Amino acid sequence: GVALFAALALPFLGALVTPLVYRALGERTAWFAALVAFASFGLVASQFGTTGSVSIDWIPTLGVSLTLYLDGLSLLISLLASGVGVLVFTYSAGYMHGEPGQARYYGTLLAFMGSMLGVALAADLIALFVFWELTSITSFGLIGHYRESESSLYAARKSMLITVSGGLFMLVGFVLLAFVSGDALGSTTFTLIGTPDSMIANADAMRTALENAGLFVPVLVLVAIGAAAKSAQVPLHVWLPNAMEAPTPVSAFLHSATMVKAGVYLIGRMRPLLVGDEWMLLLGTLGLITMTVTALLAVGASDIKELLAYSTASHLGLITAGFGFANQLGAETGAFHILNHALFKATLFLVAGIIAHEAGTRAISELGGLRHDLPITGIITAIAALGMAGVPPFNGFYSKELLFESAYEVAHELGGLAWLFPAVAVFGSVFTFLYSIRFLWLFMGEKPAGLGEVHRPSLALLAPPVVLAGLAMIVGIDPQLAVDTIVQSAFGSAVAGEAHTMSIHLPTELTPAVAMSAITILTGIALSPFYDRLRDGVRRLTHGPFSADWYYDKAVYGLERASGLALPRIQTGQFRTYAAWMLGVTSLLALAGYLAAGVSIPAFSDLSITAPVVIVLLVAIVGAAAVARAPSHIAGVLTLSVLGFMVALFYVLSSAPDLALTQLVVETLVLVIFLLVLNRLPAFYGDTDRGTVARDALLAGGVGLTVTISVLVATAGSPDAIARFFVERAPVPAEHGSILADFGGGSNIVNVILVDFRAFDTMGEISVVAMAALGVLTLVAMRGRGESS
Amino acid sequence: MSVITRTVTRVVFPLILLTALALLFQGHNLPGGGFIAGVLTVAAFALVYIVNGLDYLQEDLLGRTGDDVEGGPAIVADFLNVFAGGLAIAAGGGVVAILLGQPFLSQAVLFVHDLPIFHELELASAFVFDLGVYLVVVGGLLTILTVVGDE
Amino acid sequence: MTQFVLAGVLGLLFAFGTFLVLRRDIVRVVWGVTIISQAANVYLVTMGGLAGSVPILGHGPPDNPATITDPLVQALVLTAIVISFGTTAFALVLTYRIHEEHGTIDLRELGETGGEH
Amino acid sequence: MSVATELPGFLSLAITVGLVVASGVTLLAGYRVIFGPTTPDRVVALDTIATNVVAIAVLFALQTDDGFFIDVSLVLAIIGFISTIAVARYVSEGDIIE
Amino acid sequence: PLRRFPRAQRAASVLGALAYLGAVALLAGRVADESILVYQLSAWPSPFGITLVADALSLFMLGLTAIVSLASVAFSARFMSGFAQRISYHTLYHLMVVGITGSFLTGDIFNLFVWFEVMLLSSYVLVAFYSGPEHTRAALTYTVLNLLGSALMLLAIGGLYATVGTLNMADMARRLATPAQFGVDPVPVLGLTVLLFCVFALKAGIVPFQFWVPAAYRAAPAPVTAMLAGVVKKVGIYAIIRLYFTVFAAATLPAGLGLPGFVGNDFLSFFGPIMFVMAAGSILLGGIGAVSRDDLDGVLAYSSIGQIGFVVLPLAVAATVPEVRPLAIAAALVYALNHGLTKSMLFLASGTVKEAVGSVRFERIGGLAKRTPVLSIGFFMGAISLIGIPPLSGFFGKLLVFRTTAHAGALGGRGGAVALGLSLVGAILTIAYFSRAWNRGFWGTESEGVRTATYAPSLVVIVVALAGLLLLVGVGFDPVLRAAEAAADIALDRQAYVDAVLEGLQ
Amino acid sequence: MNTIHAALVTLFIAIGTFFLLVGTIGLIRLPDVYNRMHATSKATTLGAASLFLAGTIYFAPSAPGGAGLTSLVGIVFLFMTAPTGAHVISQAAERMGIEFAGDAVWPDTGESRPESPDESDE
Amino acid sequence: MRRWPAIGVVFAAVWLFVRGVALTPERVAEELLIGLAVGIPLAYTFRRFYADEIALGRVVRVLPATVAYLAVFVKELVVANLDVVYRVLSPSLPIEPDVVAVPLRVESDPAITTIANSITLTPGTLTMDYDNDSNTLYVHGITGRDEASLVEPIRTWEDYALVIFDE
Repeated sequence: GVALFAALALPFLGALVTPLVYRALGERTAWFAALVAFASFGLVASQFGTTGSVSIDWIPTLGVSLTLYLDGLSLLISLLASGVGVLVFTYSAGYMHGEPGQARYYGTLLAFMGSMLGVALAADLIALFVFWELTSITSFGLIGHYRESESSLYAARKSMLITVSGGLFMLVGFVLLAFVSGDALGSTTFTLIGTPDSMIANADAMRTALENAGLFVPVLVLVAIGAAAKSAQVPLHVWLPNAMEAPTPVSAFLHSATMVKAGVYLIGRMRPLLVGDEWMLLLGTLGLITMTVTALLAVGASDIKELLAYSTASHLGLITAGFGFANQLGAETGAFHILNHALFKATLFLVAGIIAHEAGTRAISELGGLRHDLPITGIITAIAALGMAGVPPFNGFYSKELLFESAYEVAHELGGLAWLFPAVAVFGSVFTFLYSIRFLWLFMGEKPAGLGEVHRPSLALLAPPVVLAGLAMIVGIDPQLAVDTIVQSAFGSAVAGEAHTMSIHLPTELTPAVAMSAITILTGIALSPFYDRLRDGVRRLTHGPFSADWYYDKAVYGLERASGLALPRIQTGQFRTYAAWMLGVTSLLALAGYLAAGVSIPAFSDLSITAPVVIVLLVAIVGAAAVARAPSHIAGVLTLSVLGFMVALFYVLSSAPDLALTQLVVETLVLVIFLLVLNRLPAFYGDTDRGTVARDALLAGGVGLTVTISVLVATAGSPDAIARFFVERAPVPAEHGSILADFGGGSNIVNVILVDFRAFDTMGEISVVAMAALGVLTLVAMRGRGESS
Repeated sequence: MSVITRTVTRVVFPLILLTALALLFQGHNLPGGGFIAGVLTVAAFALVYIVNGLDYLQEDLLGRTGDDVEGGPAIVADFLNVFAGGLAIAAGGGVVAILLGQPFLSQAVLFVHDLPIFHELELASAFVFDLGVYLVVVGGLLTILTVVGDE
Repeated sequence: MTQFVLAGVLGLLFAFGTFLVLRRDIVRVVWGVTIISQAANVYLVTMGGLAGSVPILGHGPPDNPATITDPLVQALVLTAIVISFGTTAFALVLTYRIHEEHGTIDLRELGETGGEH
Repeated sequence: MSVATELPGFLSLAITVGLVVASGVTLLAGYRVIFGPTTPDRVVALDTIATNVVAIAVLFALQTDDGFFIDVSLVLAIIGFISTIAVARYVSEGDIIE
Repeated sequence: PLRRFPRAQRAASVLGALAYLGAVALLAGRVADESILVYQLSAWPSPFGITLVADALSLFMLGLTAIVSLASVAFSARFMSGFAQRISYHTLYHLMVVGITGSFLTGDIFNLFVWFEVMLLSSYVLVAFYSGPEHTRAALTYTVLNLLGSALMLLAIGGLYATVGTLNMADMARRLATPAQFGVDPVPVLGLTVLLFCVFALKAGIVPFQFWVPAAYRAAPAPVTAMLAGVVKKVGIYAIIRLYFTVFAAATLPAGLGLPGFVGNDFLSFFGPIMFVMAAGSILLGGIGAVSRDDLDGVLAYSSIGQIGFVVLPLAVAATVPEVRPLAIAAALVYALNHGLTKSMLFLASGTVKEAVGSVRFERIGGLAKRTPVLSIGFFMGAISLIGIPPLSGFFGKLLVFRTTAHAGALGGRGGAVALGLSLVGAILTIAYFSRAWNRGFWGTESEGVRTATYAPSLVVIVVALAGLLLLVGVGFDPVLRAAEAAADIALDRQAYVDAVLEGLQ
Repeated sequence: MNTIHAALVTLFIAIGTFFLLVGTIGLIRLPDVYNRMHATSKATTLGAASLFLAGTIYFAPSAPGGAGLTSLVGIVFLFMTAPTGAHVISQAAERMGIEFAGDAVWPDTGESRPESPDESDE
Repeated sequence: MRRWPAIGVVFAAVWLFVRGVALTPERVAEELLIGLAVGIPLAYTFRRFYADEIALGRVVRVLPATVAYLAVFVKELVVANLDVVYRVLSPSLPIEPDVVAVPLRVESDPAITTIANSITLTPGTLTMDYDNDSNTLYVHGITGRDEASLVEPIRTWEDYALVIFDE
């Protein structure tokens, strides 16, 4: 019940408190973090076997609620996340000894663990997305832990770009899902699982709704992109090798147990909902392609963490392929391999950390014969590496055999080029076998001279790999125990419909799957002496434009350069272009508006304008023309004031007296201010070249035309204006009391309107006048002191 | 410059001011109002400012013999006060309306007749608003003129 | 009923206004802006309709409500005039400040000194 | 409003003629404003324009015979005078205060 | 007059901002229970007097204004020099806030123009506040462009008055709903509305009216930029929503639209494609521009152009696909809200950095995360909320935008899929430039200026307070969404608006 | 109003417009600044003044809306400011040294123009 | 106790004219009162302007002189404009401009101003400049008459002004 929330909230609280704890405990926050992780591990473990969902509704209007649902699959992931978390924290107590910025490190790591638990436990799409993005943000923080080194910044940005954008695609998929659930289940909900009216609960209703809305394939693709981005499938796996910059416990935590598991968890979770042959086609091929390509790249790797990173990608491909196959065996593979992969890969990463920490270097080429000074780690690596290679009786073998079985079965009933599945599966796992043996080889043979002396690791570094190797050993010895404690229920929740019990034990008779795995092991052993040539072959292949990095750099840095060049073309700084653009677009849009409305120019009727008005307007035009071609500033100002006079006269003639008054006096004051300002400015004449003048005239014409049309059409209409109200309400009525409030009380309607009716406008524009004064004052006062005062 | 313009301005200046005030007072039922009165007063001051100069304006006008405050010459300070006062009067007029229970800015005219010598003159409270507008326009434009004027 | 002469005149005024705005030295830009705002005011007055007598009435209710140019437009224009004056004065001072800072008032090399430095 | 019944014929005629003549005159004066060879005679032209705009306003006042326009023309005279002084002042020695 | 003693002035203005927040909260309470409250200024019945209409939409915006203005006033109490504050900064600032409130609350169009003028003039002054060389230049472009804008606005308003015959928006909506009985013919109205729309687009800084944006944002002091980016943009958006979705949504053209490519016979379907193109342009230009800026202000300025695209995009979808209109407007509002909050917080953060280090060019500021962890956490939260990481508020803006585009796409509305693609591209671009800014500015080796600089804690506190507010909005998103949906519904049903404003008469 | 009032008003209007016309023609035809000022400052002001007088007579002193006496003030104002304007302008003109048309001598100084204070732009 | 209220009263009279009130006595009375209420504060504010205006005591003695002056002023005005009109309209433009320096006998400011203005309005003369240390007017003439006859009407104006401003 509430234990789920406690398990979820605990890491976040721990993360919040870490800076304080760091101030109090110094380096021993690691134990505090381990304790928090262990507490949430215990809480999750205490819910073992129950399947319940608790929910607090977060945004009821959208139908989003924070519901945590616990079943086999999420139990598996959350146990893995918190369990490995505990070990990683103890490990980093030794590993991060003496490094700066530990408060930040443990805080983000704890937050990451919490959000990973959230991803595992969240039962509705938005909550899932919340924790999903939180994982990518915290991983961004973690990968950028060494924030001085350029490469880790590059890696952090790459991983954030890829995972967050993958998440966004996924969000769109979720939105579509929710939208479809509107007419599948009656009301739009985001809850994926747990309550009876969730999506998974009535999956087929959802599928039919998805199909006939034609959204099935987009949803599938979007969700697959999201999962692929997170789980580093080809072609989005590029962030994985670069994420090596993070300290090793982080990469152990991120890569092996949790982050990349988020993707496959999503696939497992969505499987009962979206399973079908498009699903198999998409995910099966994607998984298998990743498995081979990254296995090849792993062979070509030159340092141990990079090798392990690629191998993670390939194993995740394997899991996706497993989930991709539309039969029960596929789900078994996925569920079982999640567990196995977490066990042996976490060990290997921790071992790699030990090697990097004790030997000082990570390059494969100058490591060798470490078993003399690292005996226990040797045994641990043996267990883990052989498990990774899929050698019986180690735990990796069982899940790989399941993959072969399911691939074979898929090929068996589809026929045709479905046989590629088992072929590619075998091909890929040969390389998996190769690089894992290579990793084991670091301990065999004798030490090359270049290696300094490696001193033995401290207990905190050694204990977690021992625990993990022990667990791997147990799973290896009798897989049945692991199965019916946890994998059985995990697999149960990844299949639509009924799940039959899975029984894993050492193969006792020859099935095609056993044949395939035998083929893999034998060819692996056969090819292992030519490892070096294979490695160089792979390296040459991936140099040029075949490495996915190349595409990423091209996209990101190309974009930066392109915008660096393109922008000055648009933002020229020339005010002319701005004004030209603005006026041009406005007049074009206005004309488009008129045209779209199909406005009709009214017919040419009589000109009911008195003669003096015509002459005054003529003079105004002449004045305007003179201003345009004014030889000197003073001439321009004078003609401007003449224009002002003419406009004022126009007001007088169109019987608007106080308008004329204001216009006149304003005109004079503008003249006075112009004169005050002019004598400071240099008398300057811009010599104009033809082209710009022509374009300016053209533009001016366009603007003029728009205005003419708007005048013509605007004066065409004569609605019954509200002016009549002002007219009979403004003056004082004949008989009146001593106080009259609903008559304006003044026979000058304009003034009454300004002051009485729309007094608010007057308020507005006296504040404009006040501000103009203040503005001028500020501009002048701020002359001396610029920015910095 | 020569004495003629100076004396002519001395004669004309009050005439312009009186016209401005006339326009202000008859603003209610003849075309007038705060704007034109304000702008005209500014024109009058601009005249004095142009003919006799700023210092003369400061001394004789107001006995304001300060040094210039940070915003510019001395009398700017109280031009600023003028328009601040104007704003206060205009807004105050509105607030008074609120206090009397009617919505913001509602004017009412009250007629007082049976006063002894001039029977029935109406004084509108819109006049208060006009006054506010007038003061703001005077203060603002004079500030602009003075500030722009003396650099 | 539209008056055509006025429409043409206003269009021309706006054309000259924008033409001036597009010149290279700032004073002309300010002139252009002044002309445009004066033309906008004239345009507003024409919107109120031009025929009809003065909009001030004697005492008591008016006798001819139909034919006075509607006073609302005049109130709006009056506001617009003062507003445009305030902004014009401000724009002028701004150009003068620009000249003080840059020493020149033509937009071209205001342009390339600018750019996105 | 104590005018008798209607405007006598030749008075309205005189007024319309005055209006046409006055506005025509502004055109001519505007011509001088634009093409005056030196600055002062632009100023003179401006001053003249102001004065006969004043006359036009008065005429228009006569035409619509209600007395408001007289105030307008009075203000017009004031404005003309002020702008002339300001311009003359600016033209001579760059204006304003000594 | 209260310029005499500066301390009191500072306190008075911060108190003013707080009182303003209080007043908004009061109004919110009143609006919550009777949805539209109308306030007849100066007691004249509404088509003739000016009415202040406070409904959920304008209140939504007012809330945003109150918060941003409080933050930036408090910020500027410390950020601006003593002299600057004494002279007139606070009065100008408060007048700008008054202008903004007036334009949010007003019920008639000319008053809208007046308050625009108030808001614009004060922002001219504030942009030209530091009159250094490029400050004045930026101020000049901003001023002249807006002067032209206001002249055009006058044109449009005059035209509208001549054709529709009233200034009151509700009255307009009523007249356009049934043009025949008022003697209004809605044909010329379209063009005039387009003019008005351009003015609003200029205000909101949408492409191709965004020329003043990079310059002005960089030239203005940080609190002013926060106000400009957070609020003045929203005034444009609000005006667009208010005018187009309430007022002009009623008008129908009997003849339909003449131009090819525009189907449907009401105004909105004309604006749909236009807004769409503008949104696309601003998203792309903003994103691409921000990627190659090499100073923090530039990145933020261009990203605000990009984000405004995200706000207009749902509006475009709303204009074309009527079924998702309420959802789209809610999406636009939510996105506007969180853009306002985040962007002003980011500008304040960069203001703090500029005030301490002296400049925000990337090569001068490296390794801020080490030097000022608190400030960089604030900045980080702003950055990730704009990226759309849950549970910060940006995510919900994005989510709603996706939902609208997804719904539009699913309902077969034209351009739904394109809109979806566009928003995804925009989101990816946002990640690109923010991660770049973060790597350059905050991580990486610590540069010289950063180590020796002193960061004013009160500024950092304000930034972090805003970051906390972001988180609060994100986590408790439900009331915000309900407010946004209430605002959207109010914005859409004209009838309630009209008879709330004009109740009782004919 | 009886006919002689109307006749008087038309008389003043005719005189006013005539002087206005003459003033502007003077402005056009007279060769240089000083002579132009002769014509404009005298003729046009007189024209405007007589028009004002027409207004005064037309709006009898019991003017509706206060027009009668105001035009008297207008007349006085025009008479006072017109010569001052002309005076200021001529002073400005000979301050920037516009030489006279024809033969003019400056009585007390030999050379033909005074000292000029600030910059001149061509 | 000083003299600016007198100026205020003058302002009240002028205010009467500016408002243009009907000449019915009670209208004049109430406008006068309003003018007083307006003029007095105005005069008080600008008391420095009229610090040394003419003493009102002697206004009564020079009233006939001002009336005579105004009558002559109007006669000269009409004559002046006619011959300007004649000069302007004749096709041959018979103008020969010359400048004469006229030393003035009056040296109080108002007197000089009146002289300058009245000269400008009389035929053929325009005051160009006045420099106040040698107290001479530079008049620009348009009629070709010689210097003495040009100066002679200015003298007549002067002894009128001397009487009016009596110094």
